[in-house]
Amino acid sequence: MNAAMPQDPILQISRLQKRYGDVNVLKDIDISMAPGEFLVLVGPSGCGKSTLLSCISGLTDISSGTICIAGKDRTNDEPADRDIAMVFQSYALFPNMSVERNIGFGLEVRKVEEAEKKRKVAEVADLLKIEHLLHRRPAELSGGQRQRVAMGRALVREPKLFLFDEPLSNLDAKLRVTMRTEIKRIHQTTGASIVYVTHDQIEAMTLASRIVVMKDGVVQQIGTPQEIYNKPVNAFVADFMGAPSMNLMTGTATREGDHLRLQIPTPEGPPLELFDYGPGPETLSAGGTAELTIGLRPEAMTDLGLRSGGIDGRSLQSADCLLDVVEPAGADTYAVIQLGGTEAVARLSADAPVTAGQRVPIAFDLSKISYFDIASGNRL
Amino acid sequence: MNAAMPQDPILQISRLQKRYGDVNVLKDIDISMAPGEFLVLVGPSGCGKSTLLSCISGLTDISSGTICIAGKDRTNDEPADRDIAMVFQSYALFPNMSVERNIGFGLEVRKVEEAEKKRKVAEVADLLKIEHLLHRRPAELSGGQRQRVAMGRALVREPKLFLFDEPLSNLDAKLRVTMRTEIKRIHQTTGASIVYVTHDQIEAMTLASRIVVMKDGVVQQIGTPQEIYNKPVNAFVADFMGAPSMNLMTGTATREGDHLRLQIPTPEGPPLELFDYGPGPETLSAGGTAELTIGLRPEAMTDLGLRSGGIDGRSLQSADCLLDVVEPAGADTYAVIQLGGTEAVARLSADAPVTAGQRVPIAFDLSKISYFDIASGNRL
Amino acid sequence: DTTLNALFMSQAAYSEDDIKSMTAKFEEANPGVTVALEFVPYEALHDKIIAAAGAGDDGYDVVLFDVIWPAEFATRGFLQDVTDRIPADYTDKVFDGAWTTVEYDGKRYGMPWILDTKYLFYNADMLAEAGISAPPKTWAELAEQAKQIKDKGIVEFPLVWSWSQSEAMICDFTTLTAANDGAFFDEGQPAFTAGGAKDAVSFMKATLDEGLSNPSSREYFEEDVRRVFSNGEAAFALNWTYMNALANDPKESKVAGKVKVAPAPGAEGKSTASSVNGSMGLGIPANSPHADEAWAYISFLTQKDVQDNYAKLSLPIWKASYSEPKVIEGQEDLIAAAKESIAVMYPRPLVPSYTEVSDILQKNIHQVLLGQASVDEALEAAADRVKRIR
Amino acid sequence: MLGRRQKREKWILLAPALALLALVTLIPLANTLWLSFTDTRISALPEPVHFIGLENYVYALTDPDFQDALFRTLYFTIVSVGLEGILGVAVAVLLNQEFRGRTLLRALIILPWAVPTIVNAVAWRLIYHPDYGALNSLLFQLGLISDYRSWIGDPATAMNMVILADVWKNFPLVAYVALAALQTVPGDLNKAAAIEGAGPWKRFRSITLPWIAGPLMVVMVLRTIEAFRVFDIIYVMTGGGPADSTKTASFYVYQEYFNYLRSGSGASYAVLVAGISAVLIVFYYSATKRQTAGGAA
Amino acid sequence: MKRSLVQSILLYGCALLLAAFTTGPLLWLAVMSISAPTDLTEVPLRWIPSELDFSRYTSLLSLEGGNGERFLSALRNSLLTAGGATVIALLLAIPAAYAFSRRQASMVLLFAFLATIMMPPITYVLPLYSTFSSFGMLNHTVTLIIVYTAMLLPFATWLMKANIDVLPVEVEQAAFMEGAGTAYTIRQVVLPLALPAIAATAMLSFLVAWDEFFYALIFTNDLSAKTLPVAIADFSAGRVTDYGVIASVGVLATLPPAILAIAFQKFIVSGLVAGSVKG
Ligand SMILES: Nc1ncnc2c1ncn2[C@@H]1O[C@H](COP(=O)(O)OP(=O)(O)OP(=O)(O)O)[C@@H](O)[C@H]1O
Ligand SMILES: Nc1ncnc2c1ncn2[C@@H]1O[C@H](COP(=O)(O)OP(=O)(O)OP(=O)(O)O)[C@@H](O)[C@H]1O
Ligand SMILES: [Mg+2]
Ligand SMILES: [Mg+2]
Repeated sequence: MNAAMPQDPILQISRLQKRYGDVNVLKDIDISMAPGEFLVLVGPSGCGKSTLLSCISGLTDISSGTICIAGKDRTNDEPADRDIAMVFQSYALFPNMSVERNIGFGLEVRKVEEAEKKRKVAEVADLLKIEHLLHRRPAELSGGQRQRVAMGRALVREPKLFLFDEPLSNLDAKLRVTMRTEIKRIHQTTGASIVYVTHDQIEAMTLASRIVVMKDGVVQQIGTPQEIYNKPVNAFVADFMGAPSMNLMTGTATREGDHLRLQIPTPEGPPLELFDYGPGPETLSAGGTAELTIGLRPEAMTDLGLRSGGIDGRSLQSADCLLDVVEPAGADTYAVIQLGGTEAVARLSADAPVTAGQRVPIAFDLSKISYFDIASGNRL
Repeated sequence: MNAAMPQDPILQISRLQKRYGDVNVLKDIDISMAPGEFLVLVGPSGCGKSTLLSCISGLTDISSGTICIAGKDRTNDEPADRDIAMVFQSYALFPNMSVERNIGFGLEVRKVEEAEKKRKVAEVADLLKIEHLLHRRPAELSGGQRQRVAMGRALVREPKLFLFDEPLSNLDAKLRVTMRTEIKRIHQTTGASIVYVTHDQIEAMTLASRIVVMKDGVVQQIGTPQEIYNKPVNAFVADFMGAPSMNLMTGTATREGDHLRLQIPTPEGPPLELFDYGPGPETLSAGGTAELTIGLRPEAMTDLGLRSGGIDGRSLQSADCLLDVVEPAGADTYAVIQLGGTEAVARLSADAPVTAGQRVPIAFDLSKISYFDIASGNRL
Repeated sequence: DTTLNALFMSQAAYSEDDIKSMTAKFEEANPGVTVALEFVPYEALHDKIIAAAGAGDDGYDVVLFDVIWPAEFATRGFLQDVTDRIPADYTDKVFDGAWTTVEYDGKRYGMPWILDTKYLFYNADMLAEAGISAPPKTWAELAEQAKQIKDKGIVEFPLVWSWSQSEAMICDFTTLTAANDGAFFDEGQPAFTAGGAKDAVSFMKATLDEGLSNPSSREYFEEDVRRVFSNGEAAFALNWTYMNALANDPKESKVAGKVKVAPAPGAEGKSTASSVNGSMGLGIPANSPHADEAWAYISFLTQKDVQDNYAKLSLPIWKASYSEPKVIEGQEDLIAAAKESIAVMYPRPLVPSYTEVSDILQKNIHQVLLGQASVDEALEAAADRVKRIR
Repeated sequence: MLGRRQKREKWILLAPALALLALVTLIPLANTLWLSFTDTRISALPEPVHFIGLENYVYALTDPDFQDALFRTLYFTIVSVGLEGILGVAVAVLLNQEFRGRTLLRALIILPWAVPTIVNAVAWRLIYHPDYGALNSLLFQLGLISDYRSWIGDPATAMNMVILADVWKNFPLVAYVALAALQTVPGDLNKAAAIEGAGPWKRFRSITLPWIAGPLMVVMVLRTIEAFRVFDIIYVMTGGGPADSTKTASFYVYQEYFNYLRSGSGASYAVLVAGISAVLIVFYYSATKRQTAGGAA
Repeated sequence: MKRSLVQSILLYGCALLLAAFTTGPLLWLAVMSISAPTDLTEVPLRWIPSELDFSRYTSLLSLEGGNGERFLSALRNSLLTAGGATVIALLLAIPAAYAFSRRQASMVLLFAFLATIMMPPITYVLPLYSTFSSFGMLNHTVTLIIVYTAMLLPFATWLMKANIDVLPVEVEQAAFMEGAGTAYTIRQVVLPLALPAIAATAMLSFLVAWDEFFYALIFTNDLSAKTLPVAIADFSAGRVTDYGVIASVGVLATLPPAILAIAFQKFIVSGLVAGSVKG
């Protein structure tokens, strides 16, 4: 739960709490962020992502804790004094002003002189390729263009920190991909420090230098996308990240010599048996047996290993499974298998010659396995 | 563009046109549908899917053409007389009536006698497992339950034809999957004839017996999900179906003996060369050369073939490519390659040890290749 | 059975209770006829009579109308000609001033009912306190006495008038004009720009300027005058007959018993007293379907007996009444003043466009009183405007 | 989206309403127009009617009193609607803040609007009473005036006092509409402006006011049209006085009809007043059009 | 972004001022209505009555004596006209609004509708007067109901249209698909959904009719048809020296609309918002 504390953090949140009346919306948040980092906040709806962003911006008062930006304690400063910029999901463009005035609004408020302001707006417009739109009103822009203007307004002041609250969720799928690349490019060009809220996992995975996963106002895990995806600290993170999500099957593990024997019950008969030659849960001593949650992602249960002959009995093992439902979905075919008390999904190749009700061999990639405590859900 | 014409079609749309003022929203639609078929309409937003459904239902007058239902010309009939039921995206339940009255409304209007009505409603409620909800108001139901009531209202009259307009798009992701299965089950149980609009490709692929792809009021292709996915009739359909979408690269093909030599230009140097041993475009005669669009789906450009040793120089060929951007996305890693004037996306395995700027071998699955005319976009 | 709709006003003269009681007696005497009474403010009376003329059978059967309207009503046919219904011997028994109320062009359009004019009421105690023994005989004297009272600090504004922009003000103006021997028209041309009329306006303005008249007079109607006077906030007031009884009624007045009445003063060398003809008559609208019953009702209300019995708020039209003990008793000074005033009653112009003439005068005189225009300017403007009337 | 049957249905649905409106407004309107070219008078006798062309209009347009009445009406309209606008927006902004008692205050301010115009006029006439009015007494007891004043008896103040009464009754309407509009201002807009550094006044000027300008415009124009035909409050409060200083156009026409009985001439005044109203109505039309076209923005 | 103390004081100060300004005149009216007549003519005024005097209310609410009869019959006439006109206007407005909203009746027509009520009444009054006069219909409650209905109709149509516009059209389409006709759909589906809008429209209409003075002044002349506003105008101009009577009539005439307005406050907002904010 503790992130590495960078030296000279651009943003340092310590023991932050936020209550609305009796409801504790944010609980003891500690986040430290290095300059130039791209920090992505994810979590289920209502977990407090927007509230946290709002606290950082100063739009919402916090109940306790401190917020330091670029080394200065800003906990009690007005939003205007914190030298941050924010991009809203709704873009929040001023409908009655031209694009130019929208972008230059922050400078206008700060009474930056006209020529200077024009120059800066032009610079940003150039960066975002919206020079030709400067004289339009927001209502005359497409979604993507509005998104760019909103970013322009944030960029023009060259603030210390950028906050983005689901900036792409109002765009259609194709445009979202384009704008995602755009944001990545701008981050690389400007080296800005960004806190970014999203509920799109691909966005989180591809943009973040680090991801913060939250649940019910508590930070669950902070780490690089790979850490989060491959080594989720608990069942919640495992389930939350990835689509289709990780299969969390209940089974037993017994430490036998250099491996663990895993037994996962099936409804139709004998349990599925697999052997994990990795280190396994530390808590399990030699000869010990434990019931636990076994996590395997759909892409670790596939037919590809079979085709490529990669079955080695160690990291890739094969077992016959009964396919409950088969859904061809174009690029892949998903097969549902009743395993360990859940409807486990296996990702097969698109042209896998299988139908529902068949028993077929499935390759399990045990190098990708995770174990969680059944009661607490914590990684073992 | 011509679908097979089934005998005794339940729905037969001929040369249907729909204009709003000067705007031609639907252009010469011809669709024929066999009883019991599950026809899914897909297409970009605004292409006319809802309008077409509305024309079939009679809620919208058509400008020209004919609509026959179960062999009778219904072009000028009122909606009430067409023996059709419709399920709306918004469910369109009557908020002031109980679930029971909602479901029985059609029978009430038809003055079906009370006992008979009760029986039928109960039957449908049983089928949909909503017996315990009959006395509630729509406002007291969850999204999924409302969805079921809407279907109940459609089912109870046992109409000839069901129309569904994006029935699941108001539900959250998990519920959508459940209800999709539900609809599939009901279709299998009742053998109803269904026309179904969606913008969700997975829904289209998994539910449809045939898919109708539309664009700008014109039907692009009618076919089974496999036909649409593997043999799109033009670049639009190829691009539209599948996510990430098919890579459409410009290159040249030369017929040489038993194969085609494909040359796809790369920005960094010599073009990529592949050899297609399939039949290739008919229009290309021996020794002939043509510039054309080469379509390959991301899952046909991968590293898996390399690992499984499947490279046979015929359907699976390997070639070195420069990776422009590498986006690890959890289950897969997407690599962007500048190829044939486009940012081609290759789908690599999640743990592929690649970084941006590397030159790595990529396996191309030529059995999945498509060719399109550059000018018209039509499949060659 | 017949129901008569009758329209009366809810100001001055007979009270609602009086009229109800007279009506009850009529209904008693005439079984089969009932009368529905409607009371509206004087200001609305004219428009109601006009508007109801279109109401056919649902209009009024009997209306109370002011002395200034017969010309207009007759030329437009709103009232029935009742000349033949009036017994010939009435002509001599009723005051001439009363007859002018209902006559136009030699025909009678109703029966006079309220014989009224404005009297000078004064608070005898205040006068005594200021050492004044007799009420003023001329308007100049009145101003002088008022000044005396004001200077002694007995009351801040000794005079109170009904000088809101209304017909009430014109009545005061007419009284003053009569005193100064002025005229409204001379051979059809406006004559109020000079002479007595001009003097009247000048006098009105002067009393305001000198602080003798209560400045609020400019927004007062008769009822306000009565209230101010009854509260002991004025020494003199010009008002209709009805104030005599009410100002001396302890329930209505703080100065009951101190109120005396005299004819409105005259002007030195021009008149000894002044008075405006403020009489009103009862008529039958042209659209009344019950003219006979209506006439019976009018005849009843206007007959001497009835009038004599209700002579406290309004005096009878009958000459003989003024020597009836039951009329005189308790209001001897009023009767004395009345005899004098009735003799000199001055009519407002008897022209069909009187309403408009009056409106024009009201506006312009009011401007003078409010200090917005000089007397000359205002009267000239009024004359110009009157000439434009179509 | 219309079927053939539905197109026919449209007229069936509209017919009763259209018929009534034709009877009660269209025909009378045409009739008034016709009257205005004649010398018709109100009379119980059959009188000959002459077509006199534009004579009435010539008379009306050269009538200085009528011009005065028109200007007075304009003054009344502009000042009262202007004040209602300013007060309404200010109150809306206040009521949009969070504070204890807000719900109660929101309910309270609707009250003046529910007071019938006539009662409003009567109540204020009593309040303005020169001797026993609450206003004089209050100001006197607060030491704000040393002598009682005549409020509606003084031409200098009469119109403004009528306006005050009118504003009191009608500002709640504007406030309610402005409040409703304020509640649609997306919170994000103000937040964005705050982050950009804008203070409260700047935010109000640059964000809030432009946002509510549309609906505000609509209700203000609506009020303008209503104020322009003011009659009842004047009839009861001042009767047009003192010295005609509150006589408005509608009152003028009323007088021409029912006091002077010149219906032809009155009709020409009415047509002129209606003409000005028509201009305002067109203004209203374009205001709503812009409003719907531009969305809430 | 917390509020500072100064800001709080300012805020509550303004709120108090506003409360005083809006309720002050009304409270005073109420106080006058129960003050002894002599309290009302004191200089300077007594703000707190020396004794509570409810006699005016008793006399106004009893048929004995002139005031009570005048007031009560005016009240009856006002209820009849305002109520009748509201009901009929709604009956006509709902189908018309449906035509505008769902059957694409021209917006120009709707604005022509609206323009008619925006014209000053003096434009219509004389021809209406002559017409009603020639049919002998003056001084009848029915006549006022007809005129008020026409006066309310465009406004009611407009409000209803704006409110029907925002109802989900799919629900009606669903009813059509299920085989219901237009009339059945309006009755069973549209009306229940539009109930809040109907309440708002009815209330606003009622208030407008309740408030009307000009036509009532000209078209009525006695107890049988005179409405409250005209009766109040008569009361206040006549020989009433007791301001308390006028005040109590005012209070009584304000009660019904005030209760309606407070009770339906939410609807006013939604009605107005749909109407004037949406256009
Ligand atoms: N002003 C407020 N008063 C009370 N509770 C609030 C307030 N604002 C937010 N909350 C609560 O705080 C919690 C966190 O809300 P927040 O908007 O931060 O969630 P989120 O993670 O951004 O969700 P989403 O993904 O839906 O945007 C929610 O339960 C919400 O109901
Ligand atoms: N009543 C109408 N008047 C004019 N144009 C209309 C009307 N209804 C729809 N259109 C136009 O017809 C086209 C097709 O609309 P339609 O609703 O059928 O699209 P769709 O394919 O259902 O889109 P979506 O996926 O967004 O629902 C659109 O361009 C739309 O703007
Ligand atoms: Mg959020
Ligand atoms: Mg659609």
